[in-house]
Amino acid sequence: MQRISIDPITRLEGHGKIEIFLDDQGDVANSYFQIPELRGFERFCLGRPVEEMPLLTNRICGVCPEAHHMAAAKAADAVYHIDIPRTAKMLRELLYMAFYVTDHTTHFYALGGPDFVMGPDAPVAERNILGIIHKVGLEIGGKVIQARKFGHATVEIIGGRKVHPCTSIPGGLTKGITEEQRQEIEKMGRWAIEFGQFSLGLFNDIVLSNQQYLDLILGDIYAHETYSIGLVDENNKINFYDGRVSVVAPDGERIGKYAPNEYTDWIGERVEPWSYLKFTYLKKVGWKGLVDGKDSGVYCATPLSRLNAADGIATPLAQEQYEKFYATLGGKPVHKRLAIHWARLIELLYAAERWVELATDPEITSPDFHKVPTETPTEGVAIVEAPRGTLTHHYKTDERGLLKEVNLIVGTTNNYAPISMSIQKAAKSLIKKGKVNEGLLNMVEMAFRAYDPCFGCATHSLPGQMPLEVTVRDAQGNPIDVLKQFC
Amino acid sequence: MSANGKPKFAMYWAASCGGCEIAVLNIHEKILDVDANFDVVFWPVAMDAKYKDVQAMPDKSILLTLFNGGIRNEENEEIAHLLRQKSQILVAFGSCACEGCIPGLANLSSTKEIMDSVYSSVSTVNPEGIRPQTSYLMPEGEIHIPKIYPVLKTLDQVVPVDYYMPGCPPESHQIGAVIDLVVKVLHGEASLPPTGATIGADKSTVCDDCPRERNVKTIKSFKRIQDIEKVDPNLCLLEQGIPCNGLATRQGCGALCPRAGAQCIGCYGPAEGVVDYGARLMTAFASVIDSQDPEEIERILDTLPDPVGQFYRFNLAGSLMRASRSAWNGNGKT
Amino acid sequence: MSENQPFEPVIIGFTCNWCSYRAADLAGTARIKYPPNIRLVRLMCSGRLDPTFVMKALANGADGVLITGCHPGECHYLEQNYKALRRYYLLRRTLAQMGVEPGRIKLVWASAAEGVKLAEEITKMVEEVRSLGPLNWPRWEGENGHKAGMELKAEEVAV
Amino acid sequence: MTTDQESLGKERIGVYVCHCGSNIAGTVDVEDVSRWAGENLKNQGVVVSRDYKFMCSSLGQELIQKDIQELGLTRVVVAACSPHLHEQTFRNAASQGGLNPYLCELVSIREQVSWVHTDKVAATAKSKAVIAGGVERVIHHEPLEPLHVPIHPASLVVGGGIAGIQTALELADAGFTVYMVEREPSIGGHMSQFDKTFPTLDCSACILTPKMVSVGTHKNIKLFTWSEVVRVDGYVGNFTVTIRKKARHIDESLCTGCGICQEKCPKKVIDTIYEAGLGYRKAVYTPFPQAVPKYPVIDEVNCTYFIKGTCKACEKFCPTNAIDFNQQDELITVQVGNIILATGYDLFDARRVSQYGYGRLANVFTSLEFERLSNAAGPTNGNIVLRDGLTVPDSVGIIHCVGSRDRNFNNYCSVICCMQGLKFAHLVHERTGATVYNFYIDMRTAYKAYDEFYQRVLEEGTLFVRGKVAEVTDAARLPGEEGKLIIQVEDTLASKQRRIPVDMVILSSGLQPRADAKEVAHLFGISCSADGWFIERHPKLDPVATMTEGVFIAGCVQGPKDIPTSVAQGAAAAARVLGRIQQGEIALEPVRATVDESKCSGCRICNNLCPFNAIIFHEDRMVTEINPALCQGCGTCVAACPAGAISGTCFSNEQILAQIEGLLMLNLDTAAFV
Repeated sequence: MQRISIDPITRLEGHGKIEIFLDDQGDVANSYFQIPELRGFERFCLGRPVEEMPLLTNRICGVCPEAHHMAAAKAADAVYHIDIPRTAKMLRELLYMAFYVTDHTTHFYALGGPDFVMGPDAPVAERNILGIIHKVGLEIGGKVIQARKFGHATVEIIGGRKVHPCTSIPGGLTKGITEEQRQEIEKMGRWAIEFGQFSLGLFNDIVLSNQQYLDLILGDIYAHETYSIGLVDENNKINFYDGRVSVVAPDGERIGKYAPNEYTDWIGERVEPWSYLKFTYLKKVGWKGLVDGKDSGVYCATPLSRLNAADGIATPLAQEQYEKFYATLGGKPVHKRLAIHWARLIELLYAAERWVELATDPEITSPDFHKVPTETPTEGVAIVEAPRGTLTHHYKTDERGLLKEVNLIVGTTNNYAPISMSIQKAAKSLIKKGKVNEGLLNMVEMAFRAYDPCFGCATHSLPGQMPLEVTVRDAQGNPIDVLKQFC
Repeated sequence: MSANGKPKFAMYWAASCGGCEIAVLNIHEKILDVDANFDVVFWPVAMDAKYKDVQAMPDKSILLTLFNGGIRNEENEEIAHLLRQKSQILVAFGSCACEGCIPGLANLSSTKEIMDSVYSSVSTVNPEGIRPQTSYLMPEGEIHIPKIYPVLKTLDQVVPVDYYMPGCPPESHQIGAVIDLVVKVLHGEASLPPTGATIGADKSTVCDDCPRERNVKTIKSFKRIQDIEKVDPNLCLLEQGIPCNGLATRQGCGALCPRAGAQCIGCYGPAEGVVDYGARLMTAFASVIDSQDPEEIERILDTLPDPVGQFYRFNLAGSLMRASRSAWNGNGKT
Repeated sequence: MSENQPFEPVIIGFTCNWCSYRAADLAGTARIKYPPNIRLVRLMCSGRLDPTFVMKALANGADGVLITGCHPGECHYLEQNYKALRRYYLLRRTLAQMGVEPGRIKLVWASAAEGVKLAEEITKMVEEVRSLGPLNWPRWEGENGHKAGMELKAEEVAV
Repeated sequence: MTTDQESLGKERIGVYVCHCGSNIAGTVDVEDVSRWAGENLKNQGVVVSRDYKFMCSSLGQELIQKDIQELGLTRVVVAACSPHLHEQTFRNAASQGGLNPYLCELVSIREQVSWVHTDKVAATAKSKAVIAGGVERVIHHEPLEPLHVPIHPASLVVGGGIAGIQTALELADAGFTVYMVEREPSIGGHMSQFDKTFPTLDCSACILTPKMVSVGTHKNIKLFTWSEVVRVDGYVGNFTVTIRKKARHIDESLCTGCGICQEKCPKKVIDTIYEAGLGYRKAVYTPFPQAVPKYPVIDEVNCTYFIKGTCKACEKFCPTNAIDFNQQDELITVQVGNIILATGYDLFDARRVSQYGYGRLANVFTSLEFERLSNAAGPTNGNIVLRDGLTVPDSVGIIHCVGSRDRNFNNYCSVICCMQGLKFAHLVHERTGATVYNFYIDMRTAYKAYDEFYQRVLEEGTLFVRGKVAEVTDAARLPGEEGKLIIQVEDTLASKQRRIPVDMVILSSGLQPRADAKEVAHLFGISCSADGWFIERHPKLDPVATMTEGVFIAGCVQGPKDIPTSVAQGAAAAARVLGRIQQGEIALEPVRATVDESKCSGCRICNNLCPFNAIIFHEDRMVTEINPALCQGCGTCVAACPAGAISGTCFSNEQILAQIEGLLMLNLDTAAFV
């Protein structure tokens, strides 16, 4: 039997590994996407005081520490059964919106975007942020850097630090913001809205107006009929910081919404002996393996699935885009994976709008940013939407607030199954009779990157990039063909 | 020196969160200085290069390598040895490489305990108690995942390190400063610090940069930050009972957390010349306890519920003890 | 250590120059016997005791550490032994979390006149640690260590 | 720590293992140890390792000096006896050889190995470990110079009893200024209350008063009575002492000591101090006629004016208008180079031994009461009578060891009680002819002419009963006991219980530390033993010095003793101080802590750690500094500094960590195979 192994160049950190097995006809028999690393936060956080979780879990991922900071802080609030002051909620969400803009910017322009902006056929070496700058002009590079700067600046003002914020504690925050800071934040937010619109414009001009790309998006290779989940507010509008998780079937029917503390009724995790990462699935539907359809518990938690799972967006500009999105892609739900890039930009715009909403709320500068917990700490669950998927933190503590049990389901874990499926699908469609199509890597990688998989979160290695190398080996395992591709 | 005559630069991450890489990106325009002065030969996160290419390089052909992330498995260690061999200057970049950082807390538990927590969690459906295997035979053939070390190691525990750059992550302005220095050195305008030195940080501790007013310290109990009605924004946090690690933590961040009303958690590691970070904090905290009565002292210490977590949050892997007994017991020396 | 040998614990003792070290001298001049398993380090005062020393001892292969000082109220430096006391309590808690039994870290007050008491306490502790068994903390230096060479030497004399 | 690596192997170290005759060699295979060090410590820089019969002998020392010169040794490790015995010896040897003395380390394989262990193999292995520790440590030693501190020629004497008086006079006669501080209105102490002194029976006043007078009139002595030391700053050679001069309400510049005020004062007060409660004084008083200084004191607690606001009789009659009711306490600071504490003792309170009935049974007297009774200048003009002031006793019982040698009270022997008891027996016999019984546990009459006195009292016919008195009671059981005090005792010589009726019982009470001894010790930065006597630097070899440089002790403050010994100690202390003053400066061990200001963050953790106030915080620069002269070198701040900014000479982290490393080079069991 012939074996193809697609190893990231980063194999040596063991950040991700793909094994493809061919049958005797040389067609794909099976493929395995392995995550070979584990850190064990769930274990070594035990015994720590719960108020440290927002600081400890930051270090799960340096790309989205804000997501863990928020989830941990909210879970700690829940552990103390405390409803934090409105100002505190708003400050946290404001920080989170600024982070969203930064993170989606980074992904679209540095990671995912280049595929489109530069075109799938562009030389690999150019398919990066510098490539974009060269193509679209330095002005855009400046904008991207500016967006990240503004995002980080806002995160630092509220969170105390650019990376790994430190101000969220049980009951609220350690500090508020002054009027001067508020004005600065508002200014940056308004700029972010323009930037969001600009980015969507760019996507429109370069991608949507290009039939080749459109076909790529609408093509079948990247289609998966899975469930979609995402956090929504009481009006079923998208929300990143708070709310209930809406679960929508492949046919678009909402089969339910669950509150954070109900997550174990809905979500199950499956252990495979060949990977350190667990596969999540919808318990109510059940695990049927890596397959599509209404009967398979496989679900997605991505910008796309968040749009699918919601009834709309609460901010006007983003809502416009939301409608255009479904109009263009033929109604809800959308299952074309590459549409995630577009959805991401719509989320970016929403985050920017929400940023300004919060920054202009009269109560945002109130000194009422913390409330002392009075109840005995016990157990708490919190959910936020990390850019890469629904993030759940679940803590149990003793009466002193020391952790007895910690369970984390991080964004990318939700998508482990669909990513594996996308990879397998791409492989199957491109490997026939032992002949490996040149486009394989490109396709696999694009499928892969659409999810913006953050194995920093999932396995705690560096997220985003997945430079790939395929080695095609004969039965003896000797390489007969080497294809490589890097982002 | 490479074809374009520029010295070679490499940046690499082992078991890390990626924050260090983000911190480097956050130097914004300065990244262009790197591009202008160096030939970046290996930086997986940013560009195309292969392990094979590095292997092919002559020894010591890379001038500067920034290595972030701890040593969690044999693959991390293998790369560390390779880059040591190929680099003239190897920098332990960031808390993970310097002292193990938060993931180093895993050294309080055995691999089995970690597996049990992860693969039997409340949301895991795993009646057969399946655990990942380093090699597993599928119908189609055998597939492998790397073995995890029972104890996470710092970079200098596997290879000699020339410089240490602490921080979780190192602050961007410090990274900028170091790049400026290296560029100066390249142009012969400055000379390198002595081997083994800590760079991108200062000699003293966070208190040196902390604007909070401080007095002779005596406290009757430690306080959890969330339990304080109104934290005095201008007074030393420790004097308010909040276990702030700033006293013992190397100066370099500019006291970001204390300025933001949060206690320093120690990500910059020990001050210059300190052998064991936790020991320094231990004696400092013990020194402010205002009692000579054994019972009362014990009562006061009860208000500090997690000493190891408090004192070794970032430093356990780099400390004298390195790991708890349960971590190495059984599997013994790593 | 070899299988057929009984376990002989090694204990590092920290003594105060003014009381316990003199007590040790007194035990000597009075020819009071105690087990050879203890090796003493002289400090000027128990207040000089840095937890680093204790952890260094354990990490370098000691099975236990005995900290000694003047009786409360009798400190040559007035009250520094109370400072040692506080550190000791905190250190013991920290080490316990790392899996080091409290019985391996003892604090004993012994005045310059208490040679007998010191000898008794040492004997007691040696037996206590013996019953706890070897600590065998891994000799980490071996890996990165500039002390590797020295460790080798130790092995050489061992055979 | 790269510095370690640099120094490693760079030093040239000599190791010298001493046999100490058979003291060490008897239990430790010295040759093997020396050979081992030479072969196995090469990495550490050992270039020569020798053993020798007696390293401390001049030949042994020359051996070391020769190697230093010929082999160019840069470090020396001697394995012999305790540093407390010979550290100085070998440091001198090293410097004779041209090496800085502090580059020599003495490790103890005698007191800590050969003398306390029996298993030769284990002892040999341990010696190797101890030497390895010393070698690792000495690598990190640095050349040091002792600290030189100038000595201020003036001295402070606290306590005006006979010991203090002796010290003050010795110093003053030598031509140096002395400040004497006495708490009571007059100097003289307990001795001034006695009638006769044993064994010579010369009159206490006759020998004491002249000394008191010369103290009062000496040009070099500044006397502060009715005063107390309230604060001591500084350090050896340069103390700043603050004295509170309590208001006397007498203007000393005007008072002639005529005594009219005392006559006219309407307020009689029971004199519990000088007269031991047997007599009266006035509210304005001098404790006794020969008081020095002669000025009286108005006792605010009892003075009618201070109570009622009227009277002022004394003021009306004072011929020199010396009375000053508005006089306030004064704070005076003086500079001194040395301090001598001679604050004496308190008499054991006989009430605590309730079975002896003192305070309950009228005719039970304490020794001090008897001293006053028998004193010609006392309340009864020297007539020995019962409480009624008339009746002369026919029989008197004297009980020894009251409150001493008794686990219920004080375990120690008060030294003076036996002789005191004998003196009382003699006086009673001489003055009343009464039958005298002495009840003793052991008769302790050491020292010159003491036992002769015992013989004399025996010959006088005093009856001695060996046994501890069980109780003194007035409950008569047998005929002839009515109206008497019955002493119940087991006569251990006749081994039978006896009941002895007497008219008067004298309790020869023991001595105990001053009630405020601990506070005083703290004030002067010295330490008390568990029972409260001040601790001398060495019980045999240095009885008048303390662990604190520049502070000396003399007399009973150091432990119970009689007058001759107190006087001897007073003189001895003076001699020690004079030596210092003559040298003009003192060399101190350079065991000190220093702050690296570039590392100090000004966190102030160390600021409350130094009992000697050596740690100063500079608000302006936000850094801490240590005054090397105040620093006593305990190292507490070194261990406490979270930034590792404080380092301590002679006991640096590097030195101690290296020593631990060396000590653990060998495991006991592995070493056993050597």
